Amino acid sequence: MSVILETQNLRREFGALVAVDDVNVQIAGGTLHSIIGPNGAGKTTFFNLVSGTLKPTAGRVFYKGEDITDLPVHQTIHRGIGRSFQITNIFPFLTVQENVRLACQALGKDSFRLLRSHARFSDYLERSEEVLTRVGLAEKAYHVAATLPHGDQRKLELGMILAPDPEVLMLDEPTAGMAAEQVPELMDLVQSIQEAGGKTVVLVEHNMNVVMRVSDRITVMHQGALLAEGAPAEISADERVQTAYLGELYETSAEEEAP
Amino acid sequence: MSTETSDLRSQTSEAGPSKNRQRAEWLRENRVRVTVLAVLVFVFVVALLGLEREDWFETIMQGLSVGALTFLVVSGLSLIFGLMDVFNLAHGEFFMLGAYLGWTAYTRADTLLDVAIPLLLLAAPFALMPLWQRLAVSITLTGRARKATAWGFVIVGALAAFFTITRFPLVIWDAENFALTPANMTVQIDLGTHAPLPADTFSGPVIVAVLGVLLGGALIAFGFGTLRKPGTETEALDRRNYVAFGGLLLAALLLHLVKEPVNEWIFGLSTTWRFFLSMGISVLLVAAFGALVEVILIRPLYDRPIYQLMITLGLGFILIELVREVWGRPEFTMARPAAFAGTGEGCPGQGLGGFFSGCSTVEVFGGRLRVYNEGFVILVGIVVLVAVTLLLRRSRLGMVIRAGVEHPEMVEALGINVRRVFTMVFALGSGLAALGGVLAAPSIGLSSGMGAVFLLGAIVALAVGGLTSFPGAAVGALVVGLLQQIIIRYGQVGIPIPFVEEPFKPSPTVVPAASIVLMVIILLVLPTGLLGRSEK
Amino acid sequence: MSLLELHDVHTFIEQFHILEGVTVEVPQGSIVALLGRNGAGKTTTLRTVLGLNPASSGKVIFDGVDITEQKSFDIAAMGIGYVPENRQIFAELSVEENLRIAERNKGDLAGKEEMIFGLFPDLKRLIRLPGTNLSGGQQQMLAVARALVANNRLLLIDEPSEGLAPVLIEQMMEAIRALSEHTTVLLVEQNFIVASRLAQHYAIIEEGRTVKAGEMGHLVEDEETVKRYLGAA
Amino acid sequence: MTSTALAQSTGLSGWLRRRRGLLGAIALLVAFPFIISIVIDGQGLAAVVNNDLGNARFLQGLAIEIFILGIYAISYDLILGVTGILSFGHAMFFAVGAYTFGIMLKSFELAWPVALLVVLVAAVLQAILFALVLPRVHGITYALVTLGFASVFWIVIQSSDLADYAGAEVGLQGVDAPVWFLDTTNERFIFYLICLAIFFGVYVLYQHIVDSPAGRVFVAIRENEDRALMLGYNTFWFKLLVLVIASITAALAGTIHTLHQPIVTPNVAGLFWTVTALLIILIGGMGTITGALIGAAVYRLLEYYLDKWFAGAAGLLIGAAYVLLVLYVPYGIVGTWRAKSLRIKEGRDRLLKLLTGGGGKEEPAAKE
Repeated sequence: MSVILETQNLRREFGALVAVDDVNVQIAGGTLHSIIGPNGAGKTTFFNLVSGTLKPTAGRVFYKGEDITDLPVHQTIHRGIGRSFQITNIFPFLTVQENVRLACQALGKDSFRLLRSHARFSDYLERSEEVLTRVGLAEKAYHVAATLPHGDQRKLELGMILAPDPEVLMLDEPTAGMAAEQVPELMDLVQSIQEAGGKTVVLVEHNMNVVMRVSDRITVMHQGALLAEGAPAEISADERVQTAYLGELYETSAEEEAP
Repeated sequence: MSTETSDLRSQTSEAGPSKNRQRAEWLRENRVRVTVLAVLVFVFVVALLGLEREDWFETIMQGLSVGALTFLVVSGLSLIFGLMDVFNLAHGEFFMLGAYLGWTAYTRADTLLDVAIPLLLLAAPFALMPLWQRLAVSITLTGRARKATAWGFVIVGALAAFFTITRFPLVIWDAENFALTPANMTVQIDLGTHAPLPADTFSGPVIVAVLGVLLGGALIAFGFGTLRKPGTETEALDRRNYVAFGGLLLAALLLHLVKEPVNEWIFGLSTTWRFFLSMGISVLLVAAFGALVEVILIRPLYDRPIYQLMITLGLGFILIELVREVWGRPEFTMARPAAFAGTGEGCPGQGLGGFFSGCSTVEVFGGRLRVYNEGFVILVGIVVLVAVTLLLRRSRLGMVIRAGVEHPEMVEALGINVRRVFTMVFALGSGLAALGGVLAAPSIGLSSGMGAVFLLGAIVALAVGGLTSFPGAAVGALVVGLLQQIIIRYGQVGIPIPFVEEPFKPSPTVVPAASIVLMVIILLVLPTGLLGRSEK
Repeated sequence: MSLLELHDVHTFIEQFHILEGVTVEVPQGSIVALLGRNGAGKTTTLRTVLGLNPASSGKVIFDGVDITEQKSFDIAAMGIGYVPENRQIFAELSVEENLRIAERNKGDLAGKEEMIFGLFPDLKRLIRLPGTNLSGGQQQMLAVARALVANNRLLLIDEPSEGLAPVLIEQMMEAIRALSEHTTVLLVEQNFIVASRLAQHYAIIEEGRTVKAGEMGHLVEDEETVKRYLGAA
Repeated sequence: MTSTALAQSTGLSGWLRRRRGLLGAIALLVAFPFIISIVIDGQGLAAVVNNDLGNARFLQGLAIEIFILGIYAISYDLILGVTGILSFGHAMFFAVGAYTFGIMLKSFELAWPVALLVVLVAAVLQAILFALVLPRVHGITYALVTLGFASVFWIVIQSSDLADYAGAEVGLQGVDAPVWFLDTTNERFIFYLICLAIFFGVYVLYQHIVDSPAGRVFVAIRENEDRALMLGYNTFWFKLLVLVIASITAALAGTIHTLHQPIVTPNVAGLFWTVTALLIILIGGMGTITGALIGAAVYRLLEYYLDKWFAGAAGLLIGAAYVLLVLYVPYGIVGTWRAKSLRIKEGRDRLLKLLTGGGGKEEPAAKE
């Protein structure tokens, strides 16, 4: 598989704090690549750097060999990178369908049409219905988004990324706050989307179990730096990951420094 | 819901970056800021050096004077915005209200005393609010009917109060002539357009008027008590309520008894002391009014900031109309207190010591300065700057304010009633604006448009200095004051332009425009102003 | 006897229904850990107790008094200390002022100085520095210290270990354990190991609901539950 | 919702049916001067066409003022209510149209279509000026900057240097009607009809704009601009588009104002004129478009009658009404009415569900 997304020495500082510390990651096209790590590991910052919502202090991001580091956010979407947010980020007072329809319309050429009713652009309507069916929200298409239960809002968010049919989907904790029962369902959905469309999925997760089953490859971050990378089996066997992840690291280091 | 962007990894190394590196880093982060400040200082210095020496000295002092007045308005605006995120568009009108109240206290203290009596009586029943709330529980109506009944009580009470207040024994008021308010009449008598009235034009039993006003107040208070949602806990009715009620009644009675001697005493004072007295009265009254505004109008809208902006806009409009109703539309002036108005023998005074010569003007470095404008006003500005800075830096209230600017919720979580602090800050800001109003009145006169003019200057100063920064407010006010005076001065002497014979003379109308242009430029370069913190 | 009880608490933030039935009991003198995944509603639960995000229905009872509809500052003044997520140190204030602002009566700080500086000796050295100059770990200590200044009977501590270096986590745990001898603690903690070693009781929150609660000892043995809800182990 | 409405109505008859309220209003307003002439003035139908003095003529003038206010307010609603841009410089949009048109006619003696063209260019340029600062400043700071722009214009237009053109503090006076059908004094009824046509033309246009793909993006920007950006919309261009449309519309209102009023005072560039627009859309309901029209009518009539009945105290009463509106009816007339009808509809749906006894599972989980 060719590398579709790549970071070189990506670094981001907030004042004295180094949130992302010279991270090099290569993500192969058509795979489901997860980035995991405990709270405060810098996953979301890294994610924001790659998707262009934050600008790095140093380092570059490449998409299909092209340097996209300085590209404005709205253009990365046009290149085919869609991203979701850890905190639900939707248009709360618009209907579910309108949320997705806006996402469909974004990549068309009709957004500056002023005089025809949006309802006459049936392509977007059809596409949004298709997407809503895919994520299982078709029956709630005319509900106001804010009135949906939390789990459905996460699905809507996923739908909004799917709508323009991007090549790379970047998902930041898509299951945050969802019930344990719903998690496998959503992960299956993500996996099926990835496999059916041959898409690349970059998944940031906090919960290791969620990603073990569906990932092709896993990157582990800890304290802003890259800790390990490999196939799920390698990762779960890696002792450093286990300790870092489970928070036992402090015991060893405390012992080292304590005497 | 944690966002990892805010995670701060601890550093086990304690030494931290060295002083030099810190300074270098600070410079790097603030290079735009430093450059802008440098350019600004450079432009000012060049502009001033282009003038003759006596001109530039005068210009600086006049700039400081205007800056001091602007600062008084802008300091309140800045405190309020910094702490509560409320942009008070009525702040200029508080300034105006301060000037009008100050004028009344200065030239017509008797009217103020007169009006205070019925107002105290009207306020007294509100001290018994818990009682009204308890009584209101017996009204079993709910929903809209309850609201309508409540407002009905308020309206009936207001009518009763209105008709009895106009029957009140006022020294200066022709009770037959409702078209003119007492204040308006005093203005006209003062201007000589209305004949002075004989004392006590009132006829009829005082007791009716007193009871009528009390009844009116009680009905209004009861109405508001009814507006409260049934079922919510009522405040406790304790001794304090009765003490407050009795105190207000007693105060009204006392005031009535001592009115004559107090009047005599006030009018016996020199105008200088009367001026200081009126400053105090005006500040207190407007501060109390500000607190009332915060509680009634601003507080219900904390979660709707745009509406807050709109309501202060509407409030400003109301205040202008109110002033026009109460004091009349024509502009009038306020006499300078005697200490700053001396002329004749030995005047103008010479040198810095001349400020104490009792002359209205002094000559310093060949420039002619007005003692009131370029001496007293600047002095008050500096005193307020120092006082507020001390309040912010040294007192517990200041500590809470500084903390509240940053994390109001955390302050609340420490058990501090942030809302009450908000009210106090709003009152403080209003009082400072009123102080500015009284100070400005002797030099710019009184008109219902004076607030809007100063608000524009204050907004510019605030935006230039940084919206939430108190030192920024001072710097911004200074910049605006100096810029305005420099341009006015150049409007007189003209700017020599190479190869053009006639020097360019900016017309006075462009003065405010220039400061606005400066504001736009600075905001475009530094969206947070000269000293503002970057957005949270 | 329970010092704090939440009964079927529902909370909205703007139009979003965040808590949809949280029930938690915090026995006097114990440490209770709120567990659950990111976005489950743990932080909101603490904020609801303090009235920062008031509950729209349900009951919050502190020491036998219904505080559901009370104002935040009144609730806090009843003796609840709060260590928020992100610490919320007042950057403009010095360390000393950060502590002094938490005084409810004059002299609170003087009386507690020994205890506070005993727990966090670093702070004594930094007392004149403005809050903005502290490192993450020092800020966390200051945040905890600030909650100790007044005489609080209950501490709400949100993610004390987040973003801390291992040594500091250890120190923080020591501190929490020490102060829990005098006060009751309701703790939100992502790091299960930390939580399991500190707390005697737990409640798992998921999608804004309490799904499981009980004694920590049982949970540690119940690998299935830990794996299912917390994703660790 | 819109898609179902669309399904049942294509072609002319469908259009007529959907627009029956609007068509009825237009018909009523066309007939309005005649009705007044007959019922109140006791004059015949010819009196209206002959431009005779009387209530009919006076009320037409009042209606034209409402149309001007309505067009002006609708453009502000697009900026503030629909797109959520907090601009406090809207009076400038109006005043630039009013002054430019007047000065072009009077001082430069241009033909009126050319003058209109100049107004158009000026409107587009100032919209670009307002948009240029958008990427730098947001929220209240943007409000202050735009307030600054408008204040500079307000000051400049009053300066004595430009007195020959703009008439300094007095304002622009003596602009003669350039052509017979734009003559409000001698051909009041024709002018009334033209203003009526423009008014409803703008209204229908704006409804279409808000309903168009671009209009949906405007709403999206108001709801959550960051998200709109993350969907791939370059929101700057959309906001520029909004400002250009609103600027042209407001300038058009200013142009009619110049034709209708004997004097264009500098007040139309001042902060209070922006507040008027704000007040109107607040009365009508922000972001509803229709609200701007209803608000304009309510505002102007209220102002007129309060002035008539209470003379001096009118300003105070308007201010008080404004404050009460902000506190108690924040969604305005149309907004409150829509919310009510929505609740009524919801209730009806629930009732139907209860009666048919099915479909309970779609209800959000029962909350006891």
